[in-house]
Amino acid sequence: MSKMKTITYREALKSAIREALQKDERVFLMGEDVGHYGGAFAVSKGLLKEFGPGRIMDVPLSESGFTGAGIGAALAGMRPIVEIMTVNFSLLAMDQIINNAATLLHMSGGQLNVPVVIRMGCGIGRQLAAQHSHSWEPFYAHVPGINVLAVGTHEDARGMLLTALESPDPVILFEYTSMLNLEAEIIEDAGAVDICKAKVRREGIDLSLITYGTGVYKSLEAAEVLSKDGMDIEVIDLRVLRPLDEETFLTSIAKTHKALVVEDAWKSVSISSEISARIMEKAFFELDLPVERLCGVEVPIPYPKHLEDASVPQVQDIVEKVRKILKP
Amino acid sequence: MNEESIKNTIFQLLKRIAPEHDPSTLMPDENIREALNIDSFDALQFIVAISEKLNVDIPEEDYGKTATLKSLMAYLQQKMKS
Amino acid sequence: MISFKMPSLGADMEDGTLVEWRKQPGDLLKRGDIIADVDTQKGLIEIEFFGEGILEKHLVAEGEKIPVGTVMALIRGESDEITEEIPQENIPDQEKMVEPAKVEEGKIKVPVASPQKAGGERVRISPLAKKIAEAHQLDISKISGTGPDGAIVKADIDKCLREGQEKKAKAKTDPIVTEPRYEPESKLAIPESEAIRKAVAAAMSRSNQDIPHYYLEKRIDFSKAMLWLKEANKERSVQQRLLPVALMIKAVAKALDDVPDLNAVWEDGLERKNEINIGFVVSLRTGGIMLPAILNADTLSVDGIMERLNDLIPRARAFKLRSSELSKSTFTITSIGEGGADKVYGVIYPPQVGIVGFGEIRDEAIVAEGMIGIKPVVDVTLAADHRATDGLIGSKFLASLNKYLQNPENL
Amino acid sequence: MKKTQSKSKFPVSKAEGKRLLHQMQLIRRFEEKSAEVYTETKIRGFLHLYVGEEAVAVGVMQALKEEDYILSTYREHGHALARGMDPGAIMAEMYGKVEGCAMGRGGSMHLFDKNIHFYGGNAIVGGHLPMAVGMALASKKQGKKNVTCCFFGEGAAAEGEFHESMNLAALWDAPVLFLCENNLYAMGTALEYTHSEQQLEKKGPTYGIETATVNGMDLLEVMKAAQKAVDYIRETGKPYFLVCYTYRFRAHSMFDAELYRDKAEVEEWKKQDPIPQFKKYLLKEQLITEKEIASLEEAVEKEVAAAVDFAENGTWEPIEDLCRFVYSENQEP
Repeated sequence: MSKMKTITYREALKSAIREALQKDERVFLMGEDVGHYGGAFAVSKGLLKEFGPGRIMDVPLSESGFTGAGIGAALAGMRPIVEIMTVNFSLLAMDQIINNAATLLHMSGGQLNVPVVIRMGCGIGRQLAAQHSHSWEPFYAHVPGINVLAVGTHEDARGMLLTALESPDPVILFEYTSMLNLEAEIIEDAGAVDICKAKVRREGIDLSLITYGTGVYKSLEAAEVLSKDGMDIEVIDLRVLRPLDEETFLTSIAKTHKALVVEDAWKSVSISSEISARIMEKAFFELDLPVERLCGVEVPIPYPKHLEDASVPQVQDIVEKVRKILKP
Repeated sequence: MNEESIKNTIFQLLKRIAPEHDPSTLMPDENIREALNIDSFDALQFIVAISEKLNVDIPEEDYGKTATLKSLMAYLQQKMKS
Repeated sequence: MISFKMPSLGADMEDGTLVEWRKQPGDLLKRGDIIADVDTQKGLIEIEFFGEGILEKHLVAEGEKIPVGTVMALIRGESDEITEEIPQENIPDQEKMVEPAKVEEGKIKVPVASPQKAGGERVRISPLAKKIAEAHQLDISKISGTGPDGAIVKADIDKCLREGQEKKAKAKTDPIVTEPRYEPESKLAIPESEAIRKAVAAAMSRSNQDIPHYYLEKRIDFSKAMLWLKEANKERSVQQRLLPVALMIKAVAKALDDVPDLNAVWEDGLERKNEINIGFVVSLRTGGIMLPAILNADTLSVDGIMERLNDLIPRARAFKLRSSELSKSTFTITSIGEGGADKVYGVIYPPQVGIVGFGEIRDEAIVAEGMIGIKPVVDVTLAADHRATDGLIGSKFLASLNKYLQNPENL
Repeated sequence: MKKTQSKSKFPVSKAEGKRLLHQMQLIRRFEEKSAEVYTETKIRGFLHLYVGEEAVAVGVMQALKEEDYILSTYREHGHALARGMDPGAIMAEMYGKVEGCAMGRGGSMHLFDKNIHFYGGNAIVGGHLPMAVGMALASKKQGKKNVTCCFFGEGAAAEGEFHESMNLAALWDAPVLFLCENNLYAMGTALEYTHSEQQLEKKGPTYGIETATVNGMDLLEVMKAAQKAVDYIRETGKPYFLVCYTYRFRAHSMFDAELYRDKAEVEEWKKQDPIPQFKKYLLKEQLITEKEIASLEEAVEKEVAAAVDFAENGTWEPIEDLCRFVYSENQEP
């Protein structure tokens, strides 16, 4: 077995960026405050000094402008990593991502591919109130032509970016700011990971807990609690929200016959809606209970801690929900 | 992995093979295959599942050590330590 | 025009109920397409089509129960002209065609009794539970549910099946005599295990009545075979390890190649078969047996046979066999396995002409080369149809089988 | 910026004169033919015609080199033809046939040809400006000397992306030619209703960008101004903003009753039609004869007819291929 090391999520992200910059001259990082400030969340701290302003580019507050510039640079042979400080501001760049990055290959009849990687800090849990607590994974996962990844583990924080940069097509990485200081063990020589399959993070036979992003560690923790009660929960980290890997969760449901989907995003028209629909379409006769969901409460995320916590599924909520499903 | 979780794993796997029996009623020295009415094909499937789940290699000559719950537990614990 | 008939999937199948047409008039049919789902005593079976053509017309409505051989549909082959004529062959007079339109929608696809409680309210049941109930032909209106709002879930079905089996175990003195008479009206309420029990009973009774069996027995030294298996399994990962039965099947297949009169069927005369397809008795946890075939077993390696077993046995137990896998065997093996009887005298599965039984492999004192030693042995019995062969042929077969089991490395 | 004084003696050889006239005439006739077949329902969707603005496309292209990048708007047939895209491939694209320059996937608004560095055909007003800056930025990072020329209308100058792009290009010294075709109407709304400052050229200097205006109805003027702009960019590596005053003679798109402008206004502008103007110039300078003009026009007719034939004989992509080009098929980036 390989040697393990303890690393924070932030360090994992940073070492991936550094490795990418070292490996390929075409790669550069552009984003608000990525250089002199060291990254809004200190992910790129020190990289300006190491790689210089040509490769660590501070940009003005013009999300559409610099995201479009990243797309243009990718068209012209570079491998830009565009950092949009938080997913909330990506709304200002949606025209570029959806009308340009996602469509050019198709509109040009296959002539123009756009190998751009767009990283977005996202997630809830730091009392940032309604405008800074969005979960836009479902928005982007709706759009054909882009690849949407949810970085739910340290392993993926270390590895997804490297594979994303190999993709000929646009990739959006959702990184979770609430996990930045979280420590976990990964193998010492961890590196690139696949970006097309979901992963079974914990095997079990009683229920399939399907989730992504911040839901992964929460669900694993809940599964541990539940195992003490004799409930054997399988936890699936979707990882890739588009194109969705159905096979992994359908296989799991064929085994457990029960599913709970957990996510922070608002419930209506969400990733869980999609998962639920696919299960209905493709595994209906494997179901022994209706598919259940635990999602964000449909309210702009409030500022006070207790209300914020109540807005999205917590470990205890997952535990209780599973108990209710399995031992009514 | 502690004793309790090994036991849980064994029970889960037995339940998959013989869903109509409750493996937790097994006596420690009872012959598992006889008690749960497991034929040689299912017995092999059980060994395959155990070795995959716990990541231990169970050579054929050790099959005898897997006959009862007690001997199987002892065997697996010793295997996993080494 | 090809007349597509209700196929016979075994000597014990007399009729079947068409549950669902999977192909509609105008559909192009290719070899291997599933044309219909038919409910039989053995449960729901997918009926394959083996030719090519275009489905012209359905002649049987969903929900109808028809005898084997009834023309179910007309299929236009490539050379056929379009025609409206219906061939009259094989259409039983008393079974007048029912126009599909007369069958109420809704009911067509549900082979179990109408899932309504007495008050007319719909039975709440999970899709999975419903699927299992259908496979076991359970009447779900009689099952009480423990799921949300009283819905029936898998656990309830499992419990029902378990209780059905226990009841059977208690009543087990002479299964064939004590079985209740087969009544079509109540058929749908019979659990799968009982339906299979009945099917087995019918086939075995017929066998006993029609086939004059003769029996031969030989004790075979299994030490070389066991030694070979032990060595072979050392090199194999746990997923690829071999069971003795794989070796037995291979040896039987080769012996049948030497003695082809036993690889045959008796239908007003002996008809040798060109393929050696070994039917293998799989006993079900819920009672009863299934007989999936290992096709062309003589051409497979021992590993290949083990691979087929690993595929077939779980599917047989889950009732997920295809009709061709159930109907193609040309000879049968039954193996009692560990902890069982010393000898097993089989009953021939008609129209086959032989069955070989392997008892438990056990250590016995035997004389070899003038010395008494303890060795693993297995008692092998052959039951054969005396109309088809005589004892001499049977003896040749056992001798040949012994020869192969003494040289396992050549199998 | 001062408007250029009277007509210059820009040196145009006989051959060059014919080539330029041919290009403008081809655009004119191609667009008219497109309108015709549109009414026969051969072309569907939006169809925005360039009639009247030919001098801008043809004039600017003369200053660009093969390695330069071009991004355009949804009114881009003229740019594509002037850049040398095959008329048959453009017509086939509008027919939706596989032989089209984007396999028929784009249609009139999305002409693409990577081989001649023609990057669309972009139909979100202002959306391609940031991309143009990014492409220029890439050239700079790669040490290339090419220019990225980005065509857009005056409507785009009201978009935030225009301002973001001007700022970024100036900030990064990106070699972009911002080429504004000011035809006075953003669809059907006149400049005076959409811009607080209608002299768009005033917007360049606030970003520190070198800026000029030119009479877009005069081919030679446009050529001169464009050459100056491109020379500046190649020399300094910095962006340049060129505003061409021009006018479209036909409706915004096919389904447009033109309620927003007087017929008289259109007639007035037609007096400045760049094609007759240029013909007159060539004749006056004895660079061409009437007979040569007639045979040139005949050649253009044949070319346009051939383009239609090519499109008519094109093939439809099979429906099974519907989901192609959503993700790259060749996984080599």
